[in-house]
Amino acid sequence: MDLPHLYRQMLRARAYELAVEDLWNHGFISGEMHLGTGEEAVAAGVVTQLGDGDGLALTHRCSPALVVRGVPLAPMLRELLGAEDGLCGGRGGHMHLFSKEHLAATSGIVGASLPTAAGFALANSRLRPGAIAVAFTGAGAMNQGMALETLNLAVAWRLPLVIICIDNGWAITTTSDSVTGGSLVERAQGFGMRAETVNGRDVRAVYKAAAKQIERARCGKGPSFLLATCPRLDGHFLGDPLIRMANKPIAEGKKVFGSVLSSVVSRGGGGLADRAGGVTQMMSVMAKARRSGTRERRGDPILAVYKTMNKHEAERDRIDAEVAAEIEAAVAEALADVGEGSDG
Amino acid sequence: MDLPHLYRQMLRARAYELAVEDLWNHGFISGEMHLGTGEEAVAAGVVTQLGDGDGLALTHRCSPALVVRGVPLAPMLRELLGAEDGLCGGRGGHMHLFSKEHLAATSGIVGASLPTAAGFALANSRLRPGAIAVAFTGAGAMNQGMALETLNLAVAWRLPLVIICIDNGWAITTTSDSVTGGSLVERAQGFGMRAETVNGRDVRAVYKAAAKQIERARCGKGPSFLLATCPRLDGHFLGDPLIRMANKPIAEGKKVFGSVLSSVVSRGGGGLADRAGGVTQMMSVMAKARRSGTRERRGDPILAVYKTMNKHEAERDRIDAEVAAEIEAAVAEALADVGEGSDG
Amino acid sequence: MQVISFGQAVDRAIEDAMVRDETIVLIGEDVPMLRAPLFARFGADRVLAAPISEAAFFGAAAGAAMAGLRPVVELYMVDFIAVALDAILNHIAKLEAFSGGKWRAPLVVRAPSGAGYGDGGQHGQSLWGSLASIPGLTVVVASTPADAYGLMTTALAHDGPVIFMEPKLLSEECLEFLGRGGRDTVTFDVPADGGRGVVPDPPHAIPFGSAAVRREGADLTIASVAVGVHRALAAAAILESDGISCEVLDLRSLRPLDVKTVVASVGKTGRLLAVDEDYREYGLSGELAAVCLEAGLSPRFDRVCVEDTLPYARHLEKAALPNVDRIIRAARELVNA
Amino acid sequence: MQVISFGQAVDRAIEDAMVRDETIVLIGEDVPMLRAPLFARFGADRVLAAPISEAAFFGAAAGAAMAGLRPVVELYMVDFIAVALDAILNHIAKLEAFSGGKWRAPLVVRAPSGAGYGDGGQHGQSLWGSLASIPGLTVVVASTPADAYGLMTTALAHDGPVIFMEPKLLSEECLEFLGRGGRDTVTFDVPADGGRGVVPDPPHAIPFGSAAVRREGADLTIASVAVGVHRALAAAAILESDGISCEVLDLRSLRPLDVKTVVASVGKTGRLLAVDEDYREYGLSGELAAVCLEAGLSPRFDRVCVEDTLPYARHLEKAALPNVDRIIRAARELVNA
Ligand SMILES: Cc1ncc(C[n+]2csc(CCOP(=O)(O)OP(=O)(O)O)c2C)c(N)n1
Ligand SMILES: Cc1ncc(C[n+]2csc(CCOP(=O)(O)OP(=O)(O)O)c2C)c(N)n1
Ligand SMILES: [Mg+2]
Ligand SMILES: [Mg+2]
Repeated sequence: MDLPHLYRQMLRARAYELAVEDLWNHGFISGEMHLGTGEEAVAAGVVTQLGDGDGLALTHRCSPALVVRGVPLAPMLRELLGAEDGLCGGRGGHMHLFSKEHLAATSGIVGASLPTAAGFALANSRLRPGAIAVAFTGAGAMNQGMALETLNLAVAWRLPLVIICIDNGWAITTTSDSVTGGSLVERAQGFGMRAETVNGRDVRAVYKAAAKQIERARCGKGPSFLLATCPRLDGHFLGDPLIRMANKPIAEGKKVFGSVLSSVVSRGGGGLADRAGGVTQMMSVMAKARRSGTRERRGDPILAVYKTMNKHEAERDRIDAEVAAEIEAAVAEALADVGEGSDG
Repeated sequence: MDLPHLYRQMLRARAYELAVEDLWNHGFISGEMHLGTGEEAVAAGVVTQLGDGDGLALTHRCSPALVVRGVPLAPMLRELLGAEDGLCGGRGGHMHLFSKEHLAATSGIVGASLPTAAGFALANSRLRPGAIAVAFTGAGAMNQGMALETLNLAVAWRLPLVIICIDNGWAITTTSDSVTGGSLVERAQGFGMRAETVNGRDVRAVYKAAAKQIERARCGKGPSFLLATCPRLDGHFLGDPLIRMANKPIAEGKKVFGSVLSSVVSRGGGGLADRAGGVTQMMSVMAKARRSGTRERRGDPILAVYKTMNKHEAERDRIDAEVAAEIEAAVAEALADVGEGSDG
Repeated sequence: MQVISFGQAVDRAIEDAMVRDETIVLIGEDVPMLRAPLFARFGADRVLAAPISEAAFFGAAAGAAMAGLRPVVELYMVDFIAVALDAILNHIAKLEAFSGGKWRAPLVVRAPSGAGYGDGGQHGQSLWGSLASIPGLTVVVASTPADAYGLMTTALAHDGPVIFMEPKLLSEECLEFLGRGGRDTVTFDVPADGGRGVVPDPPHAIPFGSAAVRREGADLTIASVAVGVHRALAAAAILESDGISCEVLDLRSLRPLDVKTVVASVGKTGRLLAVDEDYREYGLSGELAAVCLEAGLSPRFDRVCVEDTLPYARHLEKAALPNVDRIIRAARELVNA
Repeated sequence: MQVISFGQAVDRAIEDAMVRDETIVLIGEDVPMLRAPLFARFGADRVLAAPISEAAFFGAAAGAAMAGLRPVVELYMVDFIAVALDAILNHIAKLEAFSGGKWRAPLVVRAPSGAGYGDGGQHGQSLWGSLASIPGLTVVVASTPADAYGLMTTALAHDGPVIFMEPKLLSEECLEFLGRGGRDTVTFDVPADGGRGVVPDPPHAIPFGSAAVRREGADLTIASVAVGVHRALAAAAILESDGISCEVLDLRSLRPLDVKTVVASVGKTGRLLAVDEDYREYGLSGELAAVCLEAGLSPRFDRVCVEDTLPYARHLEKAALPNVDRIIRAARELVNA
């Protein structure tokens, strides 16, 4: 395990996302932009172990893994800007980033990364023995039929597949546990799949856990499932109203609560208990969002890995500088000719 | 537990299916006709416990449960005959039998009984507290996404739902275990659902196991899953080629093996091991079909319950006679005016 | 008479109906927050948060409808119907036929649709053409708050399954959530009369199968739904100054389709331009051509539709959608050629 | 030159291609038994039995195609595509567009379709209209063994996704499995030239987008695919004795559609009868109307299609399908009115 390398990759992923946030705020990026801030330890811990021919299927929250995989940054950014020389000609966009060269695909359909990666794994088992495939997925997505089916398919076909499930506690505004039965690790095991859980903020732990599963897959011992718990630092997507409300409860909250309150006091509808229950649950979701959504430094994996690099201070400083320069250059390159892709 | 009543229900289901087989052989029934012979103990053990308002969602192999539920037999048979006064006006057919009165629905789409029953359960929890819903499903169907999703949904919503999964060892020509990872009971448990297994040939065991789960559901304690192992006595559907081959290996087998053999010896294609592997696997499927598919009396649940009725010999004889008369009358009524529904 | 937003109109139609009819329940991902006023008023028993399991909760909604509830079941976007189609195509749409007419089940699918805010090709489809091809379904698409209220009200009282499509570009709430996110650095080309409008008080239901003539004209019929209606109206205003008089039809209901109104208009103008944010081939534009020919009309005909997977880049997306320029060009060719 | 069955022709095209191209694999439920000769020849590595998980194995087939294999992925029937549609609509069909043209994936979906053997409304749909509406897909439907071989061969060499529909009524193998089951007490109205036929030796590939003129005529164009083509030919033979001369087009490829051949024929006859075993509205018949109007033609037009959920009863099913009587009646009205 090359800790400085992991540190660098995490930092690259974070810096990339911060650049994206900036571009988004300036209106250069349209639609739903999901950041993977907070997931860098998982991306670095897993994706640095991939090599030639290995496949990677990702979700709407795809940037950290793509950055770590080495997909060129400026074309990715230009894709987000909608430039016709972007990674996908401006035709894919943030949820549809594809790099054939890296056998890397993303999808905006929740759950789709699993079957796609299973297909990559199948092809690899036939065409490039020893090569594997990795699916990243959110925990919410593990309630989607095609994802569940793939747990079984991968076992039945003994595919060289590693499923990395990131549990950030949320699916948009719904807390995952409120709509998920059982534990996801036991669920995967129930399909006969190897499964374990790991602290997704700890890059060394992720690296080790993933290494075992990747090794199994490479040797033809079949698929496995790794549940990485991880904070969601920036809400579901940029501009997430829950986060905005958490940050500016009065200004933003008012808008929502105005109509809620007028409904609550209307004649007709549920009894008092129902109404109280509804409002209480909403308040609790809001409170949770506030706790988790304020870039609480404690949960930030970058901070954790930064500390572990205390012994290599000089190297750390060098990496910091190099990454900053790399991202700055990528942004500059991406913005070179910006008119075209921007708003409207 | 009223054993004579259970015996009667099992016998009714069996006698109905034998009548259907006869009608099918005479060409009065078109398309795919799936018999539930061998599953009578499960149908009787579960469905006799349902009452007013309880819902029932079934598969392509639906007759035993419908017969036990008390759906009138002659209209069901007339539906199979395609008569316009059949249960569904001749418009539904064998895989689409509906009785609004019994809140009973069937579907030819594998896996669909689970979400439908979950919906029945949801409506019951709101409109008829204490009433529940039961889904029957095959084991092969438990790899279908909507079925898996429903395991989670039912737990998340704490639905009054009992899922009865019949494992007859097969999904058409595929042995269930060859494409299913893990055990289905552990799979259901992995979703946080109560689950257990029962010998589906033993009506008393089924009754008891189902009683517990039904009671839980009625009291609002949530869903459960019962895996009933059961022989498949008559192949996937009437005319199943595997069964025909098993019964007449030379005449029927020749047709298939002719083309297989010519392919096996063709130039091009897999290596010797692949070819041998393919042929070996096919032979083994065929052999299994032969073992399971020849109405092997040992596995027949009717025989088992018949024996348990030894103490009530007179009553048994009476039931035998009454059931025979009932089915005969239903067939006669169904065939009263047969021209219209028959072939073509 | 009150000016409200499109999204409010839909929500209000549901809220009003939920007060009247206790069997109406709302099912969907995130509905407690997305429909917060309803959740707060009716509680968790009637506004159910679903896991991301569209196949199961659409199937369950169908079952619940069969068993006496009237579920409104939500998709985040109609694109995602692909994972839940079986419940619609093979179950809820066929129930009435399969049961020999003895069993009907009331179910309303609320499905935001369409593009125009740069979310890429999996998040901007319309797909109403394919849905409207399915016997047993009703498919409606509103283009104004008043119609949104009126069609949703009719849907909620209907005894069979209804797909109610809600164009995202007309819904401030959708756009804010999916596109703007609190920024003032992006703009969207929102048709003013679509995004906000008067809902009559008391509001009235709109029957299925009745198109609205949004503008009368003599030279050319432009038939459309949703955002396309507003683009057509904008084009018509410009074409007027060229001396081209357009009649603009808002079909509102695709199944059943108001053939009579289409035929009457095309019979008068002799020209038909189909404007459709759904895919060009095997869809609405073709159906319009067919009903005209069936009626013995032989109009000059063209169509402005989406021809390929929608691109993400906003300038490419704009060009791919039926926009005012494309409509004007096609209209001029039809009239002048 | 050899007379073989429709099913054999499809299998043989796959078998021949599998010998040539080691990246072709077959995926589907029960394929080891359903495609026993292929399984025996190519082994379990290339003929993969799938669990009943269409969404996963269609999605996996798409992934495998992206990663270098050429999967042929089977559905038991096209009706079941509803549980796997997402892989097709939102993934495989959009890959080329989403990747900016940089990534194409070869995948063939083999989907038996259609009714005529009394299996009910969830097991007799055609659905090609909806599939053909999706940009990025190729959709083909053969009506003879020679075409089945030729179109499947082209599909297997194509670098993008192809839906290959196999009308069950033309496939002895399907019918035996699903309908007859060894009985001699049932009969099916199988078009002789569809069920068996000569496959040229060496067989040749058939390009996409090329319709076949099955019969030349002067008064009326009947355009169809699959079983409909044979029904149209039978009707044409009878209409001939009435003095009505029909041209019968077998479209073969719905996306791309051979607009040129359609327009040339309708331009000549001035009348178009669309015969479609798929649903009437928002489908093939509409698209044919549209391409004629777009070409400036104004034919007399009618359509004989499936109008509702297919009923189970064989006499009702027969009446609901485009049968010879319905075609004759419609043709007479078109010509005589
Ligand atoms: C099939 C489908 N249903 C719903 C959505 C809308 N949606 C987008 S992201 C998301 C939540 C996903 O949660 P999770 O899998 O936990 O990933 P996270 O966003 O937390 O990373 C939902 C419901 C979708 N894109 N696709
Ligand atoms: C979605 C779907 N896929 C495939 C089929 C075809 N099919 C019908 S029955 C069946 C096997 C079902 O096996 P199982 O669930 O074990 O039930 P059994 O037939 O053994 O009772 C299959 C694959 C179908 N009807 N629906
Ligand atoms: Mg999450
Ligand atoms: Mg089975």
